[in-house]
Amino acid sequence: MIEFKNVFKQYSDDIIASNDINIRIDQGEFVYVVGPSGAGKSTFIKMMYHEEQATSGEITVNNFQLQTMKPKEVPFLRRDLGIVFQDFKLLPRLTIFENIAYALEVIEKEPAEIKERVDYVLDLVDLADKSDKFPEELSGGEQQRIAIARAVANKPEVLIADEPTGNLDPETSDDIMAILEKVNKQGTTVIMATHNSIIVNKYPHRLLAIEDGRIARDEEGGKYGYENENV
Amino acid sequence: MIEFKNVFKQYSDDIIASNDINIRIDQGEFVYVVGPSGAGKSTFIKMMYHEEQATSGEITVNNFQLQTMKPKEVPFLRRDLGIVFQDFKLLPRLTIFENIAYALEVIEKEPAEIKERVDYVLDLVDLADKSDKFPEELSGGEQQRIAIARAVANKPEVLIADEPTGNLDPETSDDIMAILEKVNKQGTTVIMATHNSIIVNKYPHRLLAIEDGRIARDEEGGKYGYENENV
Amino acid sequence: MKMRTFKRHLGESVKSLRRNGWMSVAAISAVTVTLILVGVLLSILMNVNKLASDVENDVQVRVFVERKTTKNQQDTLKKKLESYSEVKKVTFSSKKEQLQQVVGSYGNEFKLFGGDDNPLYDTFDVQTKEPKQTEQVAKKAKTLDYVNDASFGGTSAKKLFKVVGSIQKWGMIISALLLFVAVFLISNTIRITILSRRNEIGIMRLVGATNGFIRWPFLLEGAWTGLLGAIIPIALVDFGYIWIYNGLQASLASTSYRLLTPGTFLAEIDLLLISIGIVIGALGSFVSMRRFLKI
Amino acid sequence: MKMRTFKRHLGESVKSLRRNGWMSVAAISAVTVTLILVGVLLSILMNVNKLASDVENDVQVRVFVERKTTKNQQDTLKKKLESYSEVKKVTFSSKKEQLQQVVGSYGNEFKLFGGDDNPLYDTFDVQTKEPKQTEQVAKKAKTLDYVNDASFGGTSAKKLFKVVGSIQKWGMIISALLLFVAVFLISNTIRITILSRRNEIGIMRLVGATNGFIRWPFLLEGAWTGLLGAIIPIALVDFGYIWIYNGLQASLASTSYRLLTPGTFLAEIDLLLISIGIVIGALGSFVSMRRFLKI
Ligand SMILES: Nc1ncnc2c1ncn2[C@@H]1O[C@H](COP(=O)(O)OP(=O)(O)OP(=O)(O)O)[C@@H](O)[C@H]1O
Ligand SMILES: Nc1ncnc2c1ncn2[C@@H]1O[C@H](COP(=O)(O)OP(=O)(O)OP(=O)(O)O)[C@@H](O)[C@H]1O
Ligand SMILES: [Mg+2]
Ligand SMILES: [Mg+2]
Repeated sequence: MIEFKNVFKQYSDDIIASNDINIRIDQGEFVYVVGPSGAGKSTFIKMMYHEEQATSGEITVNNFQLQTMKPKEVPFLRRDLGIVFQDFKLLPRLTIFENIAYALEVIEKEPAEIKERVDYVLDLVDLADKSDKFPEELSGGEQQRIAIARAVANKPEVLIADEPTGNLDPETSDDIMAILEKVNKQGTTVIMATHNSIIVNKYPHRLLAIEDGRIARDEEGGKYGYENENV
Repeated sequence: MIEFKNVFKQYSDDIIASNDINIRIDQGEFVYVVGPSGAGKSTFIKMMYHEEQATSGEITVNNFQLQTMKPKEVPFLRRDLGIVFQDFKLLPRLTIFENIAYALEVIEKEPAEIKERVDYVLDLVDLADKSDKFPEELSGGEQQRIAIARAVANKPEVLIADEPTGNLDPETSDDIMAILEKVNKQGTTVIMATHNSIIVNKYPHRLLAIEDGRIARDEEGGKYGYENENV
Repeated sequence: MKMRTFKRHLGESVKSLRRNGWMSVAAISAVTVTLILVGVLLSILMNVNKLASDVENDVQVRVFVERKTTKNQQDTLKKKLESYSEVKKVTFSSKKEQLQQVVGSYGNEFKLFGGDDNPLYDTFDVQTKEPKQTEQVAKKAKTLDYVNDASFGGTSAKKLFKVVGSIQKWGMIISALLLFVAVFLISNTIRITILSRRNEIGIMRLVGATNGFIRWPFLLEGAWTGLLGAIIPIALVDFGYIWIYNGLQASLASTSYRLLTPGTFLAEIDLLLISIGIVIGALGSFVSMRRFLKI
Repeated sequence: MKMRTFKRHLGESVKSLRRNGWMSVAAISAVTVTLILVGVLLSILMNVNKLASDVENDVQVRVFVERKTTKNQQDTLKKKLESYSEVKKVTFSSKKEQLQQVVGSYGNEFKLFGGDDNPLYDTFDVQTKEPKQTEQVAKKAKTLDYVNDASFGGTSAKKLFKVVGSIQKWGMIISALLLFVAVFLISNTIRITILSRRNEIGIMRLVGATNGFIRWPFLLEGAWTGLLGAIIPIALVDFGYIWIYNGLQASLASTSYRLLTPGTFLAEIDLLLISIGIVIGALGSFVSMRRFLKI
């Protein structure tokens, strides 16, 4: 369960990236976050995993009170989350296999189990043959799929994906959506920021539209668009 | 004028990213490059500005013979090109203004002219208010628009854009397309790798489809898709 | 920490050291060069120190024996001198021998005074256990029977003590400076390599790694860097020192001066170099990372 | 290069130095610590060298004058000695004075030989311009009229020359090692900072910058790093040296030993430190960048 109460986020003097956000996302939901470039989608998402901290307001993620949690607890918050970063954030000096394994090593899984799981998710995103490559040897879309594979590897309670199909062709995007929906059916909450109107309209789910830091729309099965005006 | 003759590109042992590419793009054309993830679009594009070198074959860009050119000439090849990189490649320690100015400083423009030009392109991508920020303080889509602004800043003869709308909402993508088409009308060749089927179908131009390193389609005003099978 | 996790960290540190390529090479060679300097200078300083105290040990008490003393009485005096707890060695030197020395320094005319005309005294040269005890022993010797006088070098010995003292003091200061510099430069190099990897550390935190989990491989990598950086300095100092030691042994044989014997001395230096390398390498990593592990 | 472009590079280098924050601080402090070590040790080494040659200069020729020489003849002899090109200074020392010394070293009984019984000779102590010329001057002096004998310290002087020579040789070796270490460590530090920015350099190349255009700001930034890193060492060595110099002057006044005078000596050291900083900083950047400017 994720809950935002009166959340504000101000970056510097003038930039208010989150403006009084009140939202509740229950376990098992699938939520799109849409909105124009620079509206505050990534900020909204980053606050969930404590990369950015709210200037004021209360955020609850699973059982963590983000405003009052100790720095030491942060890693444990993140272990229950699977995150696809907008800029991928793969470790440049680890191979693809090792990058995904890393997310499992931090929770001290056994090597055999790690190997099995990594192979499984690599297969899922259809990149098993790249497991020994380094990130810079992959195409943009391949890197993005690795980021997705890493995020689902530890079977997170919540999957947070920031623009996970930005570098993927429509067909591959459909494959990724199939993975996300399957994960969601198994009980994982999925939160996905996206600009992909085709996807949003083809796979309808709850839709949050953010504009100028505000929640402009919150609609179950809403079509792509914001301020009630579809594109 | 850009010409590829029997171009092959092999990365390692097994990965053939360009497989016998023969293509000619005349000055002033607008060309989409589409294809599934990992098909070899970026590789095709990277060879044009000599970031990657062909394993065999001949590449001509403007008046440069890329296979025989001296390392010293490479900067001069690139000065006639404006490039939007798939991963943006902004300089992290320069402000937005300085990032764009850099591309003009290398050709020793005068400071006053640089200022004017940078302000103009920042206005074009609607980010004039971010000029003093550093790249990491921008949203993904904002960074992408800065990368586009930098590419058009020096009025290049050829504009090469690798997935320039991947992080942009449909409306902003339309704005960017307007810029590219305007630049194209002024005589600049535009080569744009993209997964955005809406854009491709809405603004029809010559379309190259790459699959498994081969040119699978080359069609004037073709619809998005590859292997003759539309999505 | 589970044994498995520690093994993982160890493997990770080796991997990272290899994959960082030139960065690792640069860090290791910085450690190497720093430790070579430390090794060479410390070897020299400690030997200068040793030689200085050898010089000091040359200072002795000269006891002038009354002219009309019999052989027996001389023996008694010698025993008496040897009985002092501060005394290490007593050597007899006849007035005849001494005349030779005077002749050497002041001209042949002194040869006239050979035989019974010799104006000099037989002496006992008394070596003390500690150089500084000479004054005290000389005072005691003066009061003994059969003793005409006893000298211990007086002001010139005191001056020597001062010079040796200040050489040793400066040696300590330089050694301390040197160790500080080594510690600083090694940890600073490690700091720079870690600064250049702050993005990586940020990503590790974002995918749920605890500070300890992130820190261990870096710490071990720092230790490896230090360990690898210490190998050449140790080899160089060991072989170089033994070579020089053997080379100088012949020319020092005739004197009372000796370099520090390689055995224990080199063991100490080696231990010092390797510990600076490993400890500062690891600690440097640890400290440098704190900044990036705040939240 | 246009003046405008150079100004741009200069501005860019300052900006980059500031924006690199901790990395710049780390690089500058590495230069600082290295140069402090160089400054302190070189000051000490050069003074040890100076003191060693002062000691050497104490070696002189002692010319023993025949007993029955008149005052006039002595003057003639003195003039003759002074006429040698190798000779710097000739000092007369009467046999009376010398007896005092003998009495000091070998016991009171020598007092018996006061007055006409004095077995010693009047001497001229001849200082040569170069210590090593003593042997040669002594040989020439032996052949002169009114001269009974001439000595120059013989084997002990030769031993001294050897010791001083080896102190100076080792001083040179250590200084060279030190300079090598400084050059290596500074350029290595710069190399690491540049390695950590290879991505940036890659981007610059991709947007059409020539190698020269990329290189200049880095080169200037390296020079700034060196310059800033040299400030504290220079201040420290200057003030520290003057302080120690003044402190030791009193106790050295009574001897013939002098430390190097601060004026020119410090100017030289300062120049050395600042040039190492700037030149190696700039050159280190230049060389380290070559790798990234290949294609
Ligand atoms: N530096 C490299 N070393 C090895 N293989 C590489 C390298 N760069 C790309 N490849 C491989 O070459 C193939 C083509 O990559 P390319 O980046 O050209 O694809 P793309 O069409 O741009 O894909 P995307 O749409 O995902 O960006 C991929 O299989 C990729 O893994
Ligand atoms: N670290 C930062 N410092 C200052 N301003 C920031 C920072 N990060 C984001 N911003 C600003 O906050 C606003 C919201 O940014 P955010 O990244 O949340 O947008 P977004 O909705 O994810 O956009 P996009 O679709 O382009 O990724 C933007 O105006 C951006 O410039
Ligand atoms: Mg975003
Ligand atoms: Mg690509």
